Amino acid sequence: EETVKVGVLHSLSGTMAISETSLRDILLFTFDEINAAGGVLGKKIEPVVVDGASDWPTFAEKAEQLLAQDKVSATFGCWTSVSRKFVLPVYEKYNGLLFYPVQYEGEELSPNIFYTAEAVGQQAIPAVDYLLEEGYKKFYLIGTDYVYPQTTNLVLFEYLQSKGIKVENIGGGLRKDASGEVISAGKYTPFSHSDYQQIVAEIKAFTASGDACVINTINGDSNVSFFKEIAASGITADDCPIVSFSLSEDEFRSLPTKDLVGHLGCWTYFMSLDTPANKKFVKNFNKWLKTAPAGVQKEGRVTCSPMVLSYNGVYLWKAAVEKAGTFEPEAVIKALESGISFDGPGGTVTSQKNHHLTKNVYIGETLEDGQFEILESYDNVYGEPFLKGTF
Amino acid sequence: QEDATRDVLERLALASSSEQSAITEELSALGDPYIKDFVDAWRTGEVFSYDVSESETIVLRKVSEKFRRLSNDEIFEIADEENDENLSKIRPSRKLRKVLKTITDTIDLSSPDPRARIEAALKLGLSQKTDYLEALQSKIETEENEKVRLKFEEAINISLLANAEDDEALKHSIARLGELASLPARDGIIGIQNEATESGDAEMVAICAEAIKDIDSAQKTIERWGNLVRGMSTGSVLLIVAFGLAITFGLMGIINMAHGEFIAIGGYTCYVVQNLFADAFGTQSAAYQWFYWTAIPISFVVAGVIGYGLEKGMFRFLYKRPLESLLATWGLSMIMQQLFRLNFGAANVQVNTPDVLIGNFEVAGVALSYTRIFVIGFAVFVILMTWLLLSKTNLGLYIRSVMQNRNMASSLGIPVSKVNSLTFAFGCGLAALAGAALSQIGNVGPTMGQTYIVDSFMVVVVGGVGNLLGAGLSAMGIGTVDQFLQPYWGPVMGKIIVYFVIILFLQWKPGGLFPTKSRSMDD
Amino acid sequence: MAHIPAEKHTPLVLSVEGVTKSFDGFKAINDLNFYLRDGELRTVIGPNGAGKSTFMDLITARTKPDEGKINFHKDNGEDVDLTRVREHHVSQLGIGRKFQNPTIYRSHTVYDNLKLSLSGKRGLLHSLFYKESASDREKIYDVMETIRLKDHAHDLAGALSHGQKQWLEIGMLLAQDPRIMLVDEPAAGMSDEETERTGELLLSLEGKHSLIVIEHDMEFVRQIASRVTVLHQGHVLKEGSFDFVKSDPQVIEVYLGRQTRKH
Amino acid sequence: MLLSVRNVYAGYDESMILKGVSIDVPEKKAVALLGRNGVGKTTLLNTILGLVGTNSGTIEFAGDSIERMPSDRRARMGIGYVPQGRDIFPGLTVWENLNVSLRVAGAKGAEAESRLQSVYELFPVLKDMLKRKGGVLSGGQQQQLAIGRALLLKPKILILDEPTEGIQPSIIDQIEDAIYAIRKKGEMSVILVEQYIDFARNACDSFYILERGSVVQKGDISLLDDDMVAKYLTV
Amino acid sequence: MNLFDNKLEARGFIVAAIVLLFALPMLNGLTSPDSFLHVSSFQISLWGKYVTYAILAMSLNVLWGYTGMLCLCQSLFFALGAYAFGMYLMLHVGVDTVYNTALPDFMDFQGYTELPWYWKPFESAPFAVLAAVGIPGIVSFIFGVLVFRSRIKGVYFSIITQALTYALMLLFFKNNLELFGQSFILFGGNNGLNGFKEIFGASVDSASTQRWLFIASVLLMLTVYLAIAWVLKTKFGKVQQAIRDSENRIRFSGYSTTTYKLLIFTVCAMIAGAAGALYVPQVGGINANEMTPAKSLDVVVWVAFGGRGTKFGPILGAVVVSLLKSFFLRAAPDSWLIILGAIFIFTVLFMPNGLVGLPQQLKPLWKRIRSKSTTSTVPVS
Ligand SMILES: Nc1ncnc2c1ncn2[C@@H]1O[C@H](COP(=O)(O)OP(=O)(O)OP(=O)(O)O)[C@@H](O)[C@H]1O
Ligand SMILES: Nc1ncnc2c1ncn2[C@@H]1O[C@H](COP(=O)(O)OP(=O)(O)OP(=O)(O)O)[C@@H](O)[C@H]1O
Ligand SMILES: NC(N)=O
Ligand SMILES: [Mg+2]
Ligand SMILES: [Mg+2]
Repeated sequence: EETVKVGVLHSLSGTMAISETSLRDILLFTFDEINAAGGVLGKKIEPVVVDGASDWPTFAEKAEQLLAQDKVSATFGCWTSVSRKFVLPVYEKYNGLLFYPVQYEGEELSPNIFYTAEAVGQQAIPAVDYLLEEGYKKFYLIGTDYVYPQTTNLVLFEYLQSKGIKVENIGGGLRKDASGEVISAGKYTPFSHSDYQQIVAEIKAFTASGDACVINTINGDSNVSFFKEIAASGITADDCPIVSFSLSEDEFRSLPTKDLVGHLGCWTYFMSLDTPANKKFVKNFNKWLKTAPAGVQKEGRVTCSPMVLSYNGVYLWKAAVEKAGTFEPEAVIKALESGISFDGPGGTVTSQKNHHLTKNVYIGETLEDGQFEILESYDNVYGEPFLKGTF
Repeated sequence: QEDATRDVLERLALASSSEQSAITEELSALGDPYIKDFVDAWRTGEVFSYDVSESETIVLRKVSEKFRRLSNDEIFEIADEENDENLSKIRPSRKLRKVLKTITDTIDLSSPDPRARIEAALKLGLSQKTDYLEALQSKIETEENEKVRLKFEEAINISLLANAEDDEALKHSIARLGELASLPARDGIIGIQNEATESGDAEMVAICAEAIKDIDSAQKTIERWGNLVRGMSTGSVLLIVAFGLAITFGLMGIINMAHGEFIAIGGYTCYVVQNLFADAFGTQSAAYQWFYWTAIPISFVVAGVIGYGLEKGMFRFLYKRPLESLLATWGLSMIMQQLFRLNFGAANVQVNTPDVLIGNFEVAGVALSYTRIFVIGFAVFVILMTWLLLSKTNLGLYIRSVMQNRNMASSLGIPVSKVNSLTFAFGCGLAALAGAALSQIGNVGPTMGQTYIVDSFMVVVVGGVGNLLGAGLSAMGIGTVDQFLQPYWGPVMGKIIVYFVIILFLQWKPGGLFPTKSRSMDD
Repeated sequence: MAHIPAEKHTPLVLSVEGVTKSFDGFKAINDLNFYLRDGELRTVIGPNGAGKSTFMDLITARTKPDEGKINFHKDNGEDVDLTRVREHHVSQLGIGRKFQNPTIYRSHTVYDNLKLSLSGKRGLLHSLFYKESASDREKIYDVMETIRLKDHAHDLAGALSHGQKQWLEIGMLLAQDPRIMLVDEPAAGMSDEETERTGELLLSLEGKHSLIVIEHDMEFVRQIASRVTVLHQGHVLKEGSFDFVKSDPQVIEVYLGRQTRKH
Repeated sequence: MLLSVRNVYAGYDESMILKGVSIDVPEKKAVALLGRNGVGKTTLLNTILGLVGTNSGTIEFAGDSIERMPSDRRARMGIGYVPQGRDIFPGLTVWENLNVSLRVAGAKGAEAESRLQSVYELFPVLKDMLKRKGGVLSGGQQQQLAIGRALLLKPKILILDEPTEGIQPSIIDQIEDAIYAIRKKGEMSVILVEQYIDFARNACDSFYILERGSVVQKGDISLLDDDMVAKYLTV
Repeated sequence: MNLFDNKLEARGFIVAAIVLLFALPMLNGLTSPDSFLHVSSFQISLWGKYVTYAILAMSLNVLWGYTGMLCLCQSLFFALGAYAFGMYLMLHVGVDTVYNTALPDFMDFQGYTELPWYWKPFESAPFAVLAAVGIPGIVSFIFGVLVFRSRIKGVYFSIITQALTYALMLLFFKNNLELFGQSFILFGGNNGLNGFKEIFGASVDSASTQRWLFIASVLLMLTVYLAIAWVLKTKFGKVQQAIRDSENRIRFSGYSTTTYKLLIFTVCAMIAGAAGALYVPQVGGINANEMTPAKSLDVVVWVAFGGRGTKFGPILGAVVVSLLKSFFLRAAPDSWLIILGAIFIFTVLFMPNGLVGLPQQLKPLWKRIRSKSTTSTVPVS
């Protein structure tokens, strides 16, 4: 039987395994689903799974191996921006095709990558709009010290000012270059930072006079320490909501959700979306888990935006391949650029010429069971990677 | 009265959002403490609507695993909670919650808990609404607790910042807020100062500046004490992690690269025990609250037994080749990490905080959470336990002799291999205790231990390898320096500076605080 | 008590003046004065814990004194304060030492142990570009002959017996050929006959080198000693000829005891 | 026979040091083990203790065959060892060094006190230094500590590897007296390795001479004459 | 002076040199991709990377294996070299089509329009090459003076070097350094430096560039090997080993161990830096992840696995562990950690001298098998 090889390039070990393993799982599910329905152009998808091991040179090496040795037609992978930056030249060199599913800072456009991910305009901006509407006047910015939070916060810094928020009401600190221009806004901690006592004390002081909220771009396991400290300090969602951009249902599995009740999230998909498409998707995934291969965790699983964007990526690729009539990346990219739609679990997504997707954006409030209650939605938001300097 | 309240609440819970505002008016008139109780339950998902029939829907409240009807507290049997089509969880909308919050805050002004009174007063003051100002002014008359009175006064004055009758009153309020060192008032005063600057009211500007200065200087003091307290808490985390290392590494000379994984064993043990308790007693039961206290000794034993086995099966062969133990433990660490992933999933798992550890303790503006206080106490306990073991028991004496000279110890009749196994097991047990403690302040996952390892190694060397008292002092020192640097340099630069300070410290004391004295040539 | 020796045949090489050293309040060396002449062989005895080894530690800069001066008088008349230099510098000045417990380079061969000890430059470049000369080799073989480890020339020093290690360390001292030799208990672990040979060896070095020898073996001390210093509680208790100190009642009390052992 | 070593072969890694050594130590007797540097005396003692493994041969102690036992069991059966090079525990205080023996021997209360007293009598300096770390003692003090520590065990057999090394003359005399007294009272057997022939002569009942890993002479101590010394113990 | 211990080593060296310097590059450049003899560019750059790892391992081995200093910051020096050269590469990416600026993208993100002064020198290739060796050299020298002068050694040395790595890692993860109220842009933070285009005017990605980089790496490795072999034969090598055995003692023989250690430490750091400089264009990027303490421990593991204190062991260790890891990352993505971990433990327990010790270790076994087979043919008399 004829097959078509696709690559799965995620970290299954190391620090990023916490997040990325779920994406491997959903991809395997998607391939099985497509294969059961007859495959793509009559060929079954044969995934080649490699472990990027949370190590960026390894990502580059494995990407090259997928392209040079396995000759995969497309790759689905990467979580961190740095891993994407490391594999980008490889995809350009071999003229391959990579689907990237995780919210990111933008400011990039490779002809060989499709960003199914949320751009800043599809997450941070709508979330801030919502908070402004709710009447919040003070914004504390905190994040992990790397490019996604830094860039996002810089964009938000400009955006908030354009909305009339005074600089002194943007918390977390500013850094200026020699010419006095702000080059970084917000408070930053390194990856895996675990001691938030000091920062939470600062936030508490910041919120003392009310009407304050926190924009959280902390990534990874630091969130646990952060929210435990927040909860212990007595800051509640009613006093000061925290809106997080890197916490989805999947991360909630390891967080004390009781402490997070009422805090906010913003994504282009929530598991709690009450649509037939989503219901079916969740049901099928759960069914698949029962027969999933060894290594896939079977209990207590949820779905979340990065997973769904991975899922969408595969279906968009399938549609594009079918439209192009070939697996050749170049033709597939052309097809995608022409605008292909897919009715995914989070609503319809449409590929854009600029390699991003138009999709619905939702604001949600955390519930104690680790789900979001949807408070607001914005339909068909255009994916724009270059926002900095536009406000 | 409560019946009336319940009735209103039931209507509110079932009302559509457009009807709700009218009902909340009713509710605020009632002012019954039960409202607060119910609103909390409502917010945290313990309230359900139930369709008794096509036309009749009632509200149920889940109280310790049982459904009770809101209107009359009758127990209502629900056979299959999961799949009952008539049952659905309801929750207040964000908007409604905000409204309810002010209602409950007003109620809280009469709460028996002084802390609740204080918080409510400040909230209401910050809202700067005249209705609440009146409520506050009437309450302050009857308030007996001096501390609470001050807070009420603060709240009133904050409210007056917007509602003062004339400039004189306003100035008075500002000055008073300065005296009270009211941080919540700071933004408001700044606002007034800005306006005054624009309108050229120099006196007002000066009064504001004075008040802000007072507030800031009080805040500085709080910060300094806060740093000290937080430093101790940071230090005790390092210490707990370091103690296991001080045993396996400081005493036994085994560079145990898998120490972090033994910490994770502690974390995962808590997780497993928590789940067992949840299965056996249900998460709402009183017995469930005991899961954590049960898990602590179990984690020690589990890691100890695993450590014992590993020593017997592996490290035993490596004492003559201590450097090789690095490679072996590295391999072990890789294996254990992946086994955690395969067993518990790659994602971190969640260990709950027992109710007694929820919340914080505040003295003079310096707050420390109960979990942190627990960790400090736990660190003291671990030090004591280790110290007692090493200095007061036969085993302790044997451990120290074996670690100094294996051959000689055995020539004197000390059962060396048993002592080795027990020591290693003890070190692993301590690591797991650290993991159990960390589960309360951080995450539990395959790599949870790694975060602390580098810092803990520093604690061990700054203290003097093999010196427990030194480890204690250095942990506190490092923690405190770290917390004092953070406000000025931020968490990252603060940490970097701590490392360089340590390097410089070792310049001065290359063997740590308490170096091992020896005249021997080869150390 | 100590005094500059009356006979002024040779100049001083070492003067230790008013040196005190305490450890955690315990005075191991207490106001010690000590002078050594060029070419002199001085024997130091004293009870266990009298401070003899500590005295050598002070001279070799292994330990810094709390008080006092230790001056090394170079040939050119210059003085070097040994309390202000580092160990390797002391050695380079020409002060060599055999330690009480044999300390050798365990994973080097006997040959290499001696090679590393050979007198000469110690710099980085020197050791990178050092070429073993015939005379160096000859010297090493001579030493090995003397210490009777020729058969073990290419054995690892770590695998020698205790006595052999003692010998090797003496050999290292010989190879280094220093101006002052500090010899801490050379005869320990040696048979009577070997002890005597060691004594002869040391005597043969007298004149060419200045030596300070610590020993507890009275027979050996008698053999080599012209001048004996007795240390007690970090201070010079007696100094003089062997017979003089041997019959001193104080020395007998604190050190020699009943002296029933006949040889 | 309290201890009998039969035809033992032992050594390190590749080199065989002991080549068929047999020695016997009767109850309550002191045996001198003599020989030049490097003939294998220490190796033999280490073999008896189990610190060096045997390749072949048997070692019997108090009727049990012990050559496969771990060292600590041998020690607890009643072998006390004072190794060459004074292996005290440098990081433990003098008191702790001594206490290790008392704990192992299970000596408590008055019994412990009396054992300690006899050690302090022999080595008064130890009593003054109980709080000091073993590692900072002078060489001779360490040696005294090592002997004291072994005596506290009250072993059936005391093995001494050049115990007089580094010790001041007056105390050597006392050690000699002590061994003499032990023998007299029949408290324990002794194996003594010595270079000091006179000391060995005074302290022991019989002797063995080792040469290149084999026993070449043995007998009653009175048979150890100057000829024999000249032949086997000088170079 | 003969640099090699025996004929086998000499022959092995020459064969390795010919294969690595000529045969492999030729099979890559001169055969058609379809030929079964063809060595793909992917393989060349992969092996080029392993060779730089091997050099890194060799430098650690000099410190740990021969001088007894278990240095846990060796990959820091490697990364510093990589960063220094990476900065040069970063400044030669040309004008980006997306941003229309020649500045590195992370500078553009943060609104920089001009290259900061401390980046400027790295536009020059010779300077960058010098810096790749010199910066690790300077850092290690300063750190070494502090550490060795105060006689920090043993585990203290290991841990303090780990702290240095960790501190600099934290620094390099930062995007900006705030000093004196001003912000200085650093080296790309978590994203690090990547997306290179040109090296000395040639395309980084082209097969021929990769080939030349491979050859340069191999040359460096062979040179370092010879240098180590030479030093081991000198008195310097003996002093080095004496420091390992008893540093305190050799001071009394007149050697200034501080100076010796400082030189060794600095030179090893420079070697690591040079390896890092060769690594970065072959991998395509560098970020602070290469400075995590775990990376330095990886190097320790390579050395221990291959055989500490042997000339060939570190090379073998680095290459074999990397190969195994690379293989299992794909073949067993879910369980490679377990497999590799088990291999390490097996090695420790059953191969005390590491991989290089294996033949020696198997010799008696081989002899026994052979003697058994011979005795069985000889009738018992
Ligand atoms: N570092 C130290 N700390 C504490 N006490 C010390 C230290 N070094 C030496 N001492 C003490 O100083 C005294 C002198 O020791 P030293 O080794 O100099 O004696 P010694 O004369 O050489 O004795 P021996 O004849 O036994 O070798 C001893 O009591 C010893 O315990
Ligand atoms: N650890 C070791 N490894 C290899 N060989 C050793 C080792 N220890 C001792 N030897 C060798 O074994 C032989 C006997 O050594 P041993 O220590 O038993 O001698 P000894 O009779 O006690 O000598 P001494 O009187 O000098 O103490 C010596 O030749 C020595 O080189
Ligand atoms: N793109 C991110 N979240 O790194
Ligand atoms: Mg001494
Ligand atoms: Mg011996």
